[in-house]
Amino acid sequence: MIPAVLYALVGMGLFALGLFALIVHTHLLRKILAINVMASGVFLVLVALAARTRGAAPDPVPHAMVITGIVVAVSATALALALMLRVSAETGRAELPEEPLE
Amino acid sequence: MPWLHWGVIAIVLPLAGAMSCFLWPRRAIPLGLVTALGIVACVAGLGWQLVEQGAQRYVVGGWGAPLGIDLYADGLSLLMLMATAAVGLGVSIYSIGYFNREKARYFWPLWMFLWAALNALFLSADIFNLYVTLELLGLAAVALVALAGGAEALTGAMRYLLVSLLGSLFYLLGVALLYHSSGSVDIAILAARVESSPAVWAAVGLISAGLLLKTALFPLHFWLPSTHASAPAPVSALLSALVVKASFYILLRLWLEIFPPTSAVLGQLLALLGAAAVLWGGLQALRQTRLKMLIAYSTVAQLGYLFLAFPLASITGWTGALYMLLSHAVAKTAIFMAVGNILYFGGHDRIADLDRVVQRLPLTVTAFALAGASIMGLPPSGGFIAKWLLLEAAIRSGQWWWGGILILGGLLSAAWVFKVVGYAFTRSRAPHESRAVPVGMEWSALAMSMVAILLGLFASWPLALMEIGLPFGGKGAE
Amino acid sequence: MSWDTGMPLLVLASSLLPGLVIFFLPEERVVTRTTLNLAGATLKLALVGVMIWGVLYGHHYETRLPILPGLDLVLRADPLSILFVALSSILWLVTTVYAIGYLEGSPNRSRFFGFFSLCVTATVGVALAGNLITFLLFYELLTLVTYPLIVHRGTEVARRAGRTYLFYTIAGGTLLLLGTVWLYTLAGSLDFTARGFLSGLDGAHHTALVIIFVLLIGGLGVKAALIPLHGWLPQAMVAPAPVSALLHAVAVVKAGAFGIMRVVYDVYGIQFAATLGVTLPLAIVAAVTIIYGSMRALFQDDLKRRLAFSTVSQVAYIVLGIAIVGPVATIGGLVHLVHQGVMKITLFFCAGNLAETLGIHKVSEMNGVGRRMPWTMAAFTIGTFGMIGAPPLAGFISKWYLGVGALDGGQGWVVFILAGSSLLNAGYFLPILYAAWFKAPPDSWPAERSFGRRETAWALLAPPVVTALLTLAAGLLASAPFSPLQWAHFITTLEYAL
Amino acid sequence: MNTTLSAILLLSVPGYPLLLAFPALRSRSPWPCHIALLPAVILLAVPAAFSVDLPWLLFGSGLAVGERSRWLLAMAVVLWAAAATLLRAPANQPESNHLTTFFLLTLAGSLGAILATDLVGFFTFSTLMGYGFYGLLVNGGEMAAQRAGRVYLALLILADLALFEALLIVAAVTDDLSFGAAHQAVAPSASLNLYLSMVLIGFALKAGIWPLHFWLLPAFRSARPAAALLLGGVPIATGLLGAVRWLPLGEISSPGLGLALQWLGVGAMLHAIVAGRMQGQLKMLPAYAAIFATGLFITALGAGLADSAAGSRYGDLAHLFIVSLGFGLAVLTVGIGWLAARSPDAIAPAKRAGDPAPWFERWPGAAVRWGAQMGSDTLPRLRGSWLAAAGRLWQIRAWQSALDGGERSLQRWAFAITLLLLLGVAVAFIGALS
Repeated sequence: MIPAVLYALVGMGLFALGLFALIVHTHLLRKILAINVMASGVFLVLVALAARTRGAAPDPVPHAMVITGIVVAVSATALALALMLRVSAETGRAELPEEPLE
Repeated sequence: MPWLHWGVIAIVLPLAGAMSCFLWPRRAIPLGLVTALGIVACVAGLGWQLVEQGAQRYVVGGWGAPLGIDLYADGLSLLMLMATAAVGLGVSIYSIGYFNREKARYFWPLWMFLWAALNALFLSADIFNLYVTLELLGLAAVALVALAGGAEALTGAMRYLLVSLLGSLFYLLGVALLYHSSGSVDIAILAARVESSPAVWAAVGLISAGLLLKTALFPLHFWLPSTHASAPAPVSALLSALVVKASFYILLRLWLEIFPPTSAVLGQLLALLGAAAVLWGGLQALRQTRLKMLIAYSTVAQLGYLFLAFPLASITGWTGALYMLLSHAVAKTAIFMAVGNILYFGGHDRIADLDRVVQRLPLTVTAFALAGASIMGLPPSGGFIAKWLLLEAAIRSGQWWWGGILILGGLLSAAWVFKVVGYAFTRSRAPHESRAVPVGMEWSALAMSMVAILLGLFASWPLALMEIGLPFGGKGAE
Repeated sequence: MSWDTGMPLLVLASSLLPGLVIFFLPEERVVTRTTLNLAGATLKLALVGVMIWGVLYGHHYETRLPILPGLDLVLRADPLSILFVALSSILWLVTTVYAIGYLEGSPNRSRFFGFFSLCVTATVGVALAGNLITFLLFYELLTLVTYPLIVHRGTEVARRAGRTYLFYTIAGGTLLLLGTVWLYTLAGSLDFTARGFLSGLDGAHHTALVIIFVLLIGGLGVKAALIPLHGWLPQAMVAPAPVSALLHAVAVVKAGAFGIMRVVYDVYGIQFAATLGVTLPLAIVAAVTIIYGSMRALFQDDLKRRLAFSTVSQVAYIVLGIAIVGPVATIGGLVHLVHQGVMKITLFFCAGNLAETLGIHKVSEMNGVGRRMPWTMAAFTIGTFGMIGAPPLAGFISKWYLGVGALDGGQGWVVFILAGSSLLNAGYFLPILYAAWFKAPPDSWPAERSFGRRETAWALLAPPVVTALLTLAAGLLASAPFSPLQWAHFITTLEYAL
Repeated sequence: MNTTLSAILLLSVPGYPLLLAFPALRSRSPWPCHIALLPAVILLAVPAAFSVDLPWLLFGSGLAVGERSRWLLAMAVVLWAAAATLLRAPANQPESNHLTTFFLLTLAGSLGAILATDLVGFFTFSTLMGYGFYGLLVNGGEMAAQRAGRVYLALLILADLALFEALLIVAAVTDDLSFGAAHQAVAPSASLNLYLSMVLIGFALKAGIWPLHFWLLPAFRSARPAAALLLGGVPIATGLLGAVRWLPLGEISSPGLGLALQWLGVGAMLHAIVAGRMQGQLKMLPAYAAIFATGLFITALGAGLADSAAGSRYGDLAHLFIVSLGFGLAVLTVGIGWLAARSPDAIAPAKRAGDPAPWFERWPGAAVRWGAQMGSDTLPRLRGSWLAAAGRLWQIRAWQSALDGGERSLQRWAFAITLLLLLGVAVAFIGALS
């Protein structure tokens, strides 16, 4: 029980950390990384919460979810990176303008 | 259980279509069109099945919850599927003329992919499955936005991607918490098990926040105008009509089924934000000088309407909101198509320089005006029926101020619609170059706007379909 | 579907379909367009004739189409709707002829005639509406389809006028919508019923009913141009003359006045409205509008603007007739609905003729025009005398019933309003006649077009002459069967269960 | 004579001149004004009482000729024939064409009024006569004639209003508006006095009875010969006839009103003598004679109103009086015209055209101008200023920058995500609390 809660808290911490990074950093690569950190946090929470009762075998369903989530996260990251390359090729900077282009 | 096949086919068919369009890019258009027609037929078949047999649940592959994937179809999901089919068919026909060969290669697979994601989303019966489909939807939509090329569209797409991922992660965290507290992700099981506890409320908060971000409810609409305005016209139509509605659908579903019944204050909060969206979006729309930006802000306002139903919590109110969603989907598609035509024709979308476009593109302007009538809620149109139902619900529940917001929002939309139509009649100072618009594009815009009008004349059919499985008959009916 | 249920739809379709076809006609297909227009108008007239006969002999023409659970789209021909339908279909035919002449050779005619037909369709829909939601539907449709007609010329002025028009009418429509929904939540029904359907409601709802009445009348008053909601009407006269004629005589302002009739008689019921105490304020608003409109007309030099303010004043007569409780005043209001239409359309036709033939737009340019265009000005003269209420013209009959009805209903002050208004009418119309007939014509007209020996084109001349004759006939033959007056009597016996 | 024929004949007395009033319908006939009189002449020639009911006309109307109206008709025919002869003098000009139209309209009105059997019919014809006569006075005339016409017209409208009110009073008590029925219905009604005063004011204005004779003097001063000849026989005679027909003489006794009328009549006669002496213009003689004669008429009418027995006898006499008045004034006018033609010096020149407008014209003008200032200009100006204020409000930079700034701050990442977090926390908090 104790390790599971710890994992969950760490997962929450990763989520918060990623959120902070997503807000603070302007470079797109950092933002993408931040999103990935957040995702890892969520996965950690999921895995941790799978241990629902002391001693019993962990619930397999969250694990299946995490695997699916990782697949999704990987493809999303791939798309994000491709898009970032295009953006930096087009604008010369790998950053988002603070205000939309007029 | 023959109906299952319809539901599953409605998901598999667009996936297959996407694959085949990707493999044979030269044949993308006919392949895509055939797939589109097939999906429409599937949805019709599913509708017929539901009318005959009532709401249906299907266990894919024979593994039940919690491990297997369940599909569930009732009136609510059927309506969403039908809206998707109608808009999808229209956009498919429209995009034949809109995209050149190079763009069409990418458009069709992505669009079929998007369609598959939408159909799967509306048929999903568990909240994790909803997460997956939501992500698929987001990725496809981002790719479609980027299709326009150019700095504006690419940064728009990038911003959209980040927002979409962020929203999904919030949602997923909420799902994790919900699973932790009740041990299931199946909506029906959750509905029975959920109790009011801090963990559940944290989950509700996370899920709502994530979905509101994706639905672009004021003040979280910051990403929507630039994204919707920079995408190609058919894509803008899809985004405004369907993609933002998908996350609203999830919210609605969860609200009706899972969220603890004591969420009256939350309902008021949502409606407050919705009212702010109606007014803020309306005002910002009125101030825009570019047509697509204007339409995008109008979407912000229209999304606000949907949230006005939450505090009313009556069948009439939910029906009204759903009808608003449906008619807005159709009408906004028509408007984006019309704007796409104008852009295609004149190469720009400055409102003051529309330059007698009413004479040169009469069908397009008609489409714009008819769809605009639906957006502002003039009879006979779907928007009117929706407004009527929402007003009725507001007055019946004694919360007439939400009715006042509806009225004000209608006036603001009328102001921008007629601002545009007025300039369409006048001559601009400098003459502009123009190129001919393919006939199919003009007619599909007109056809979509006619659907928006017909939704007002034949409202009893969609309303009867909504009753299937009594999606609003549960907690919402109190 | 039997004939009786299909009839209202047929009447609508007789202008809707030609309108839709005309939209897609190329600009140069003049003959086809003209034929379609005239055929549609004639067919509608014939159908309306059949319906008049049928209503007299107890046929029940009704079409129902469910739109919401418990709410139908109802088109029904009762005597009141027949009155309005007959008026609009007759005047549509005449105005179509006029518009064909007026717009000869000008651009965008297919668009114009398309919307023109739709405008009449919406008006007929307003007339045939069998419940408030159907009424609302066509009422808003009317707003939409008249807008392109007002901005038809595509000038900046026209765009602004259109904007003002929409600002007023959309806001009005919104009020109407609010009132309708509220009413529905209270009463659970919206079907027009002779003598109203609200009197059975619980007394606790009476305050709400008064507020709803204000909302409904506010919404309808915009189109009926009751002050202070009249601001759009004088601006809307930038539209081409046939449009002004249709707007002022048949379509828009009449839809408002007709709606007030429906609300007072068939939703609230006049007796119940009197119990609620809402009729007297309505009568006062109408009276103020009558005087105010006439006062403003007195100082307009632009002919069409003067006519527009005159409309403001004259349509309020109808409202006044509605607001006075009693069968005689009701007859006055009903019959003025028709009479005002016929007279005002004559005046607008004539104003259009002057503008089109001689380029005259202002009253101060009208010196001696009676010699150059005697037929036009003769029709104009009949129209103005009708407006003043001189016997034996149509306006006299209306004023007569309004006056007698006012005495009958114990509202003696109304008689003085009528007298004052007649005086003001004379004040702003007779100087025009004086200038036209007795002053010497100028050496040259602002922009004269020659039509050979005739004073102007046939298609421009015949309509005002016909409507002037109708003005005369409506007054002279008021007691003959099928006259507007007799039909108004017929309606009144139903509304008051005499 | 069978009824159809008599009906046609009666209808054609006013109807034929009306038809001929359309220029197109008389372009071929050589003497339209004389020909128009033919039906009336035939009617006079057949010595029988005719009547025709026209239930479809207006509110149900009728025409009839009887013993009394026969005399009036005869007088009218003679006067109109004479006037028609005078009218023919100017050659074929557009003015004369117009003049003929107005002449025929007036003729129709005047003959119709004599034959009318009900209040509305009489009202209609006398209104037609009035407006037609206005045209006759003004058409192609000098400034003075135009002013006279203007005054006449204004008073005509006022008179019609008064009579309309009187009609409404009758209609409120009875549906049958023929003279006899109306008299019987109105005599016992509560608004009898209002009715009497409205009728008297209306017809006094129409006939130019002192002290409501504003139009009479300018009209006599400026009218062309044909119109001058008709002044006595047409507007004045029709006005007086109206008073006789409309007042329920013999049905009521109203001593107070009767006495007042008698005093008014005496006053009128005195005024005519004194003012006529002071004026000293020969051309104005018929005008003062008319004032005198109508004064006499009013005196007698007063006597008739005061006592119902006298009233019923007076009714007969009044017709004869009107006939002789019409003839007398016509003869006087023609005679003076003849004198004037012989020795122009005998008639002082009329006042010059540039003279200031008389008081009764200046005051209403001023009132109208005041009304324009107060009533109709202020409201639009108010609205205009309100609109301008609203426009300024919209243009104020604060609004613009608030809208712009608000949107811009919403577009920032940090801000948006903070809001998102807050929203989530708020939802969780609210939910956990409730």
